[in-house]
Amino acid sequence: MDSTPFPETALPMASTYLDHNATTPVRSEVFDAMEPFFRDRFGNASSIHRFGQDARAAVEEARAQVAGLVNARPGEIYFTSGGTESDNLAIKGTACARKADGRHIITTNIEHSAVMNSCAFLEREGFEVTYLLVDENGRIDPGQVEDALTDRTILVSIMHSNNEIGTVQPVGEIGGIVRARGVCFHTDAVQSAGKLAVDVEAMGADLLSLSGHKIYGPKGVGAIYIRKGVEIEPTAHGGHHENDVRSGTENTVGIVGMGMAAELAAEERESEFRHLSEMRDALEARIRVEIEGVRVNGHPQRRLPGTLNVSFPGAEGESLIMSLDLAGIAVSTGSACTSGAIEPSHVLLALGRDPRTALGSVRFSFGRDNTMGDVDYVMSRLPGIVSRLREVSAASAGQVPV
Amino acid sequence: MDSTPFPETALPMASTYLDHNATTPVRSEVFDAMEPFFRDRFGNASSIHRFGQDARAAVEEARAQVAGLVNARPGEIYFTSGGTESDNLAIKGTACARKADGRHIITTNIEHSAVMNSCAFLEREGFEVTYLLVDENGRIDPGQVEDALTDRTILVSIMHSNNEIGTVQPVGEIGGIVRARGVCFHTDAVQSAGKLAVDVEAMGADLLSLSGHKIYGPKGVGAIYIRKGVEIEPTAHGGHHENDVRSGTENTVGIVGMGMAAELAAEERESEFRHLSEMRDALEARIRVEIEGVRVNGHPQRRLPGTLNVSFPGAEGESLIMSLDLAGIAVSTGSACTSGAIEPSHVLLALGRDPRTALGSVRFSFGRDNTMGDVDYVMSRLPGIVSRLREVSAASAGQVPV
Amino acid sequence: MYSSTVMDHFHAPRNVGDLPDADGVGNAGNPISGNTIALHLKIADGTVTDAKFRTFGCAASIAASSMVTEWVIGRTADEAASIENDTIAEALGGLPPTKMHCSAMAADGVRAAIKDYRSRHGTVRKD
Amino acid sequence: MYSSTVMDHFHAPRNVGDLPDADGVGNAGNPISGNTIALHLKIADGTVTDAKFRTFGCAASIAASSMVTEWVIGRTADEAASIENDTIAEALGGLPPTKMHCSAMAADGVRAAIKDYRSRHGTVRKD
Ligand SMILES: Cc1ncc(COP(=O)(O)O)c(C=O)c1O
Ligand SMILES: Cc1ncc(COP(=O)(O)O)c(C=O)c1O
Repeated sequence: MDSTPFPETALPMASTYLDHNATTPVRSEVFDAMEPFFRDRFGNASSIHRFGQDARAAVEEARAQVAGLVNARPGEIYFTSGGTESDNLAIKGTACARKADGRHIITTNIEHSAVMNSCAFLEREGFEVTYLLVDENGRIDPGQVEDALTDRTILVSIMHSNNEIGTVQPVGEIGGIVRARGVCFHTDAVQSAGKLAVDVEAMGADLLSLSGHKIYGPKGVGAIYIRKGVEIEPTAHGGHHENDVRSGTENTVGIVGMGMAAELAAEERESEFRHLSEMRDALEARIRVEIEGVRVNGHPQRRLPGTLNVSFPGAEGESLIMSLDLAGIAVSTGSACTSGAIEPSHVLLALGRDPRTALGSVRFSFGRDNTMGDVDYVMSRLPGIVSRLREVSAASAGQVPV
Repeated sequence: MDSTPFPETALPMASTYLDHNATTPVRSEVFDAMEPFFRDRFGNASSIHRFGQDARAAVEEARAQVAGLVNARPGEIYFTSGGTESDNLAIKGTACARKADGRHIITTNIEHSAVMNSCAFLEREGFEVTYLLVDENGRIDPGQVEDALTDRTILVSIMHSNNEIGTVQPVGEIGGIVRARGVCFHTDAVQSAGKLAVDVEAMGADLLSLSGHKIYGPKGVGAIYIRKGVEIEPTAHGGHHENDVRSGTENTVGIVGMGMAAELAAEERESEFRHLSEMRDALEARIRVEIEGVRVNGHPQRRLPGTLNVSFPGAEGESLIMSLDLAGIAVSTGSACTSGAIEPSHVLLALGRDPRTALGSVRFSFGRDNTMGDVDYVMSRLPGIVSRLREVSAASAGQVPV
Repeated sequence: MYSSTVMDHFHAPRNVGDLPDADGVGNAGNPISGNTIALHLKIADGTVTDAKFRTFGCAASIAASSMVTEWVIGRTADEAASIENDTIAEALGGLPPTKMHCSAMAADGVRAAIKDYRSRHGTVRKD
Repeated sequence: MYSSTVMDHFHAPRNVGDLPDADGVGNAGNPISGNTIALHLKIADGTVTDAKFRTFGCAASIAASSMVTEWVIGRTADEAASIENDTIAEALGGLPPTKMHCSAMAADGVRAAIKDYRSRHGTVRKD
């Protein structure tokens, strides 16, 4: 028996990529926009000579493009290294800047780990965090927020749409309640951009996080909207870049790519919504009919268009993903798992799923290059895979080993 | 009179770029290595399907390449968004993790703003920072470090080589003293990589910062070396990426580019050292002969090979840079200035220059594509520009207006 | 991530099923929130003659379960009872560090099945 | 960063120099650690007839100094004394916010030179 690593690094010939909530490829318009900035227009945007001024102009153009995506002014957009940094900056930056006003933060029990672990860090540093509990569809009721606010609350952070189950929160109502109390409102719109309308005014957001690689832009770049007048302490101190909110030599290539991706995302949002919904709905309908005992996770209507999270009790998630991968279908269990250890998703547990059902769940997330043919291909393989794994675990026969 | 923005964003036909300490273009081998990862090999390195595993393999290869540059083990290299983040993580991460052991930090008065402002932030948070004073060549004596260490010292951060004047510190000796006391030693080697030997063992470094865009890699990616066993609190919390030291979806493109850049930097370091030294020495010699009253800043020998910082009393730095820029020569005043406000460089003031002399200083920094022809071209324009500006300020006639 | 041996056993697991007339049954794993194995052994004259498993779990757990059935058939009950945690991982061409618990679960299943066999046949040893 | 007017005045500044027989000399700026201007004016019958400057400073300072000499020639001392800080910035086609202090310095130079002229000619006003 040999131990050659498997799978090989070469990708299979035909692949059906249904993991767009994890990351998206850079679309060609974006790549074309970025390309000149690697070698010809490579200046440091902070330099005064024309290489620098040229880069500066490109960065400012991208800022306007991103501002356009979320209905902000360009001066309220700051570039970061990604959604994770934007979330950290929003939460820890507010906590640090406003700790004299109080040390209480409100969030939910289904946030992305970037928000969750920023809050957990602050708890270790002496802050108090209230984790609002979502209902069985993953929704927060604005009244819950109202009830949780105290005189010491300095920040409410509630994501716009969830990366695992796609549930969309009523952030407009929540933002109104929070800002009326003079409390800062942050929302993570990383998954919403390009799929749903994201409007900082309609949302009443003071802070909003975005990421490049979820909207067919590059990885390693993100943005944060900071409403004019809202103060946060930077998490990266240095040469006063990005109006002293985020230091570090500007990643011109990434920023230009994010700008172009944002512009296209805004332009194509509505047609994209229809395209993604159609494929997702078709897959959902067929899975419900062709596979027994499934359970769809997330809100039936208020949900991201391309996201479908399904539990297949009796089949384990990683096994499902590996089996689908061998069939050339790329999906995930929800959040990309970095530790390798198997743990039930905190989001699915929050919906009330039991741990074993949570473990047997798969997220399908569609993207712009997918077609109805991909739905057909998935349905040509998925039922067989589920029943084979149920056979291995015997759960289909009601004989779940204990 | 119109107010069309000037200079136009188009770059002039012929340009002599002598600002490599600010940033470098991405070299073609690096671009070629990165290109597949935008669209074909675009997976999220944390995904278990083969798109993810393919990206993971590429990230791990890059980690080994960067480890090779600094004589570390791959497991001791963590990718960040750049030199600024690496410096922030080293300093604030150590401060946060070790604050129970003491709240005293030692650094110098010529550090990069990323280190300086991270320390200033910690001072606001109740830490005590000792800023060691460099001598007139910008050097720290290891004895100064020894004298400044106390029982409460948790971190010493001293840069390997200075970005403005090029002076190289005796970090090997310093590291020995610091680590013998059980204190953590960080060095910023952002400017050294590819020009000087950078060896974490020889330096006795526990933490070391690197940046991609200074070594012909992309902007927006950097790395930090963390010696095995040294604990730091992450500054970016989230999905436990990078072994839980730095969360955020891995910037595969940037990481692959940084890896390739690091490998080439290591390979070519010695020939590059000779090439850069030769051009710098030639420019320095000609400036001393052909322009009156100049002063060269930095250590005459212990200095980065391609860096030349010169004061031209009576001529102001931004005017010099703008004039040189109009002649197609790109240089800077030292650190890229982001605020636009004119302030004398803290590094030149630290050497004992008076503020007006500091204001009249220019940094020439050579790179791999420069030739002796560039030295000749600079010397065909620089003397005339200096004397014209001295004429405008009348300083050449001893009539500096007061 | 996984060796080709793991992928082979995951994709085409050997000895899936139950033995209605098993001489020893071993359950292991975490039935509430993790992977589980049910291992059935036939044992004749102190030697394992057949083995079947049912496993709920990740690819590594299924592969380890499959591998452990191949490993155990033909061994004496004593040999089987003294299985080491990493025996299975090695037979699989190695496992990622975060997946070592999967081979441990398979080994636990073997030990539990032998214990069950001995208790049924009155040959429990002090251990 | 700069308008083409700024670049023009920076690259080819008008009226660089001194007027040994100036009627008013104005110094402004920060001689220790910043930009400085020395503005020399010739004034006949209450009207500025000539102006020269020497400036140590950035491109915007030099351009503002050059522009202010053009602006001031032909104006009465009263007009010159009431120069507004942003007059020069506007004439230059605008300046970046961080460079507004450069046009302010040039205006300060004008006011100082007029004050010097008036003090020499006994026409100082309360201001
Ligand atoms: C909802 C949400 N927030 C934040 C992030 C983090 O963004 P990034 O991957 O750019 O760090 C992600 C994606 O991973 C996400 O889905
Ligand atoms: C010495 C030094 N440290 C840190 C940095 C910051 O690195 P980055 O530009 O990647 O943020 C730089 C360059 O700007 C530098 O020269």
